[in-house]
Amino acid sequence: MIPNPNIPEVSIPSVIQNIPLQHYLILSTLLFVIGIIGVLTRRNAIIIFMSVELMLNAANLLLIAFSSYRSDPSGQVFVFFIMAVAAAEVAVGLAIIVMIYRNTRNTDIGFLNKLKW
Amino acid sequence: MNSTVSFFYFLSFLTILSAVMVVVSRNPIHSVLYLILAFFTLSGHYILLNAQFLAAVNIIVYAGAIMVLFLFVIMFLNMKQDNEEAKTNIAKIAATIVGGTVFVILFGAYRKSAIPAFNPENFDSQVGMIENLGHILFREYLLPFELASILLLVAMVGAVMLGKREIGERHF
Amino acid sequence: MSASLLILIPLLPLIGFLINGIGFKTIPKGAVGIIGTLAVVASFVISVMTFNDFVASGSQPLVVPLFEWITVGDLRIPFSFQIDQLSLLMLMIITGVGSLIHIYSIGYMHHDEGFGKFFAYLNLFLFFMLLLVLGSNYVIMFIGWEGVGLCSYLLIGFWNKNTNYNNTARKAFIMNRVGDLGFLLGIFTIIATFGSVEYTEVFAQASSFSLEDPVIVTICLFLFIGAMGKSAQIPLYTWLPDAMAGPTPVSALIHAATMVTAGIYMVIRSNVLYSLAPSALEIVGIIGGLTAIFAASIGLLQNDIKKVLAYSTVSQLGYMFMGLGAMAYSASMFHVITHAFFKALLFLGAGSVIHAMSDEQDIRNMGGLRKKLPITFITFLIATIAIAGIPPFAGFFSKDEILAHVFEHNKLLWVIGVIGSLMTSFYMFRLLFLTFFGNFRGTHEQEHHLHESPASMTIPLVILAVLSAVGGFIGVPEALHGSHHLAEFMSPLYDAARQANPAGFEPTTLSHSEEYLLMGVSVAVALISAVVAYVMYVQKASVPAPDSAEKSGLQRLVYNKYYVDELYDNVFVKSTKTLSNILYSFGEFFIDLFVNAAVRLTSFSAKMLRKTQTGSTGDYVFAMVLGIVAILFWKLLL
Amino acid sequence: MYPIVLLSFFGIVTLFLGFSKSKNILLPATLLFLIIALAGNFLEWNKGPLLYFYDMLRVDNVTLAFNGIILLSAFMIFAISGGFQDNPDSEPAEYFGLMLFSLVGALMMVGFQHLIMLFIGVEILSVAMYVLTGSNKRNLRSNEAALKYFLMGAFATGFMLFGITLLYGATGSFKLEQIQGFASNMQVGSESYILYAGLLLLLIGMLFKVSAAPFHFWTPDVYEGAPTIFTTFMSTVVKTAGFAALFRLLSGSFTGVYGFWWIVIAAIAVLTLLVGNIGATSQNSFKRMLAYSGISHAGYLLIALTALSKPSQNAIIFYSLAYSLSTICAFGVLMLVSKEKTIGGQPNEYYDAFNGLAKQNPLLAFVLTVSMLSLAGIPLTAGFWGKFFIFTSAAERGIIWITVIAVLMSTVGIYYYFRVIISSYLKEGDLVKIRVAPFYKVILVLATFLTILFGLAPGIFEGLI
Repeated sequence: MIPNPNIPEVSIPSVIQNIPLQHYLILSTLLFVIGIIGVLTRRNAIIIFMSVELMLNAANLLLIAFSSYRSDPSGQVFVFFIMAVAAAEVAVGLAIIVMIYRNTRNTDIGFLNKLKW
Repeated sequence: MNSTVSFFYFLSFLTILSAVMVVVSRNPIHSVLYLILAFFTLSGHYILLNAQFLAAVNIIVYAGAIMVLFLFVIMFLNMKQDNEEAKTNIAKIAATIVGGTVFVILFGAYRKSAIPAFNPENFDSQVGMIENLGHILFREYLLPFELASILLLVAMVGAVMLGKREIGERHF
Repeated sequence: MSASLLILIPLLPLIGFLINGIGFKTIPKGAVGIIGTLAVVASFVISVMTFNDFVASGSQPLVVPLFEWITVGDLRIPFSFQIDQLSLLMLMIITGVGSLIHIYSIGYMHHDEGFGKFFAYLNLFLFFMLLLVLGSNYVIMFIGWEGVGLCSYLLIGFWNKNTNYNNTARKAFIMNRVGDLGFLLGIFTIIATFGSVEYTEVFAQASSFSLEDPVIVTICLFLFIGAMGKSAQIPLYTWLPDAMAGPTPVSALIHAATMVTAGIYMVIRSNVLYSLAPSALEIVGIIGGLTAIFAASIGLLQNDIKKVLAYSTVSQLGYMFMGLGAMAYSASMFHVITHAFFKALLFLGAGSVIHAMSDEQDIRNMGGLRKKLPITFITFLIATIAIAGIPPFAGFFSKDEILAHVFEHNKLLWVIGVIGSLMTSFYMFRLLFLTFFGNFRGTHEQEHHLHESPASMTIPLVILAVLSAVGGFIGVPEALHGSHHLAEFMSPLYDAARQANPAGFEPTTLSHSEEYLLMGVSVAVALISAVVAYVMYVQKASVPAPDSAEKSGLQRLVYNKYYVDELYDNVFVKSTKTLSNILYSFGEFFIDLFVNAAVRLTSFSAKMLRKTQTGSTGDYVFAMVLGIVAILFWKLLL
Repeated sequence: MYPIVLLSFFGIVTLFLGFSKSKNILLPATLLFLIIALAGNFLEWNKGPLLYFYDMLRVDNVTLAFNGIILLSAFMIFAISGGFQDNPDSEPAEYFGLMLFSLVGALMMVGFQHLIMLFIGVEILSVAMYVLTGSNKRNLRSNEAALKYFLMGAFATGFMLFGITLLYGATGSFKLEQIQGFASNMQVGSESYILYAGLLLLLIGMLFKVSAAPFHFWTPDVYEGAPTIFTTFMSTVVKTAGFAALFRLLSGSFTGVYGFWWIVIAAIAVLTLLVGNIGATSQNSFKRMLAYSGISHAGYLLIALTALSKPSQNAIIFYSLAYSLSTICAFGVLMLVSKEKTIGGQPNEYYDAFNGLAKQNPLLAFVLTVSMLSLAGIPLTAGFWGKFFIFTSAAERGIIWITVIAVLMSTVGIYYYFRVIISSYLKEGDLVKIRVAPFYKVILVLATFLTILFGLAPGIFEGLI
């Protein structure tokens, strides 16, 4: 870490001082679980996919929280990569959904059960 | 209670609320909009945590690019809320219970272990700044950074290959 | 004794297999037979040379390392051969009897279109069998073990490309896999306990274990499960009678003389372990005894000439295990040797009969063959006397030695053994009389076709007959003022075991007069049975009822004769018959139940499992999350 | 290190080659690329453990051995693809490019020292596989498989990521070495349950990728729906990479908490064995059976992970190699045979497609037989030694009970593996002589030869690793 003389030393953010890390853990776990519930309850492939995005963001939030509390930048760099990965997944995922829509006029996963047993 | 703390709770509440709305909205477009709202609140959290760069990237990449892609596809496919056949209520309740169990278990695990607190002695408030991240990203993380470009290339090739219209295929 | 010479013993059959296997379409028939046979005879010659060298150089066991084979962590498995008394004896049996059976097959299989393939398989079988007995560790033994199993199925199915094959093969497969499972688990327990699979190292370490150590008992029981599968003991025996579907030389070589004795070989090879686990030996003895009497009683009623011999083999194997149970390792080995002679002879004789009868196997349709097939008859007679245990033929000495040891060990088992011996004598003489005495009962065409087999088939018969007659003299008991060459020769094998469990190796406490008595009893029951069989099947010329006729037909036939007959019939014949029938159906029923239950259970759970694969992503995800919840709950909260 | 760089570059070159008019150049070019990558891989042989880019990547002989298996499998699969010449709808340049890129991901998973490398590697591999699964665009089954794979894969990624996050939270690092340091220094009574939760979630994500039960549900459907050539790729390359990653993760970071996780892996291994073997018995489609067989082999490999004893490493390497060779043979023959007769426009992938194979195509029948024997674990094939080493590793840890179950299940395995042998040798069928391209034949024979060679002399690698 290279200290930058131009920027005045910012004091420790008040969130970090006042909110225990535990709260971030709970918040992001809640987000994660909401994502899981979304995947389990919805049948529209796009909504399911958005729920997965929620799960990824839960991880992002927690990573940044950990990173800030520990003042270790590697967690934030990891988030950067997660965003890249999410972008890639979204591109491919939506392409698959579009492809299926072309063939079946539907994005409901309930109709996709030709392959079974 | 100081203002940042109450702001934290407000943001958290908003985050959870919009996340729940993403899952329960009948209309996919509403879902997308709630998700965008969730991303904005998350960016708020990032700013509170002094991760300004990621807060900006989150808005630009997630809310700006990824969600627009979602929105685009949804409108493209002309999805309406009645397109989806609802799952039975039992399935929904079961899913919620199972999800809740996951939360309870994880919560129990957190309770059992010591959470590392911040260390005021050697706290560095600059970690989330762009210079700092840039230095790390292009030094220690150079290899994964370069290889992430392979990932994006794969996604690009794949998306084009799957998404492009074949001769004789209808547009939509 | 050079390593290069030693390696030739298994290598020659392998070369024979490769030549015949690759070129069986192009090589002329004559050459195929010569190549196949020559490979085995040459390896027999080398075995004899090795044997002589071994004796000349002071009978020191030695391990001939060939190459470093595998290293897994701390476990080192070299590819090496072990030459000692046991492996040499097995070598002699396998290559010796193997050679004779190859020669026989030239004549027997002459008209078969799969002649080349047949010889290739036989050679491959011998290769694996030699590997099994030569290897110096359990892993090589296991390779041979599985290899002979594979060849056995190839040869059982040699003529059966039809529907029946599936069921037979499935049964045989499951039984042998259960056995192999036991063997494999035994090997892994050995690895876990001793960190080695080399015989020398394992046995050296085992000596330091105390008597009845649970680990050793476990290993012994696991290994015995393997032996049960391969040597057809209760409850894994039913595959052997089914295996008779293969060509007769195969039955003689694999299912009588060599492969099925692999289980006995393994137990003798592991004698140190077994001596340390008397309770495991007790189980071995009991299973052996039960199998002996059980199979013998089933043999009483069979009408297929090969089926009789098959059940007889199962029963004789039971005797061997009974002997092992009494720690009479040498006596069991002795029986392995003599049994190899006379049972191979019986099968080959049966083959000769079948050959002459144009593939007829039902003894009800034979009779009076002794005039048409004099050589076959005489040799078959010798073999029958030998198996019945009538002195001075080979079977008497070996069986009697086993029974003497069993008597000392457990009187009840001895009684079972004697009853089994009574039955053995009866069904063998019944077989002999029904086949070779009385009038011919087959079709006219068959009668016209009757002929003695060619020289290539009769010469092996004669050689085996001589061996069956005099083979017993390698182990004349002291009571008969002979010297037990075999026991002396094998004695060094048990040095380690003797140290570990001295009580088991104490010299016999039986007085000579007691021994005479025991011998007298077994000879007497054998003779009585022979006479009874003679009365029934020669004097009265009764023939077992055809399958279709009701049993009362026979009864009526008997009723018209003497009153004594009726009594005899009621008391002995009918009761044994009922017993035999019950045992047969009961035993087979349970075995089938076991096999079928296993199959049913699998297919039932497969059906259930199929239902979980609903094809719906939602269900899959839900199941996944349930799994995750279960794991997290188990490991994080519990 | 070299193959990662080379393959990234070659992948781009391959995409550009797609612009050329002549599609014939693609196959030889990619095969050449793979040979160069293989050669580059073994340049670093015995150079000792090398760490690259601030400890991102570790190159030692274990890495190189796994890389070798992956590249060799890829070479064989590329070769039997025949350059996708027979399908006019195909886009060979894209397929080859994606496969080359996915190999980069696989190699990252093999050599990672930092969780970001694992994560990116898994994603490259998975994203490429999602696309290739759906590459048969107008086929509904292919579409369905792609969507199933994608949705469930993304879901599993979520768990994996959350696991990584918790691990980071507990230990403060993504580096294997530092996680190891933290995990081995935990005091009894004050263990970090956050670390445990993270470990479990990360394991769940990885176990999904190697199709261990109860995360296997996607496998049969996806394997069946995907074009066979990509199924082959998934069941060899992806599985090998997945196990290499799991092995590196567990042996590199979590030996200190072995007591915590071994029973989880053991339970999953048993469940996987049961599901894979029993599920395979009720299948009528050979391809779907191979999918279940893939699940069951994951179960065997998990046993080696459960033990994580000295021989485990070699056992996993040997088993992966044996399994890959046999699987390639099996799918290779399936591709040839299934084309002969179609059912409603679909290739016939049922068992009865093999009826009477031996009569006109003795070579194919032989190749198929050897591969089935090897998968079933019959001695004198490579598969037997793979199983033997794995069981040995469990025995050295003193875990015998799991071996009992595994050996029992391998008995069940014989039933379904032998079904196709019986079909091809004993059943009557009117299969004509199948024309096989010479190169195709060479690959099949080579794989068969190696299977037998390793079966006869499994010690051939001894001392290498």
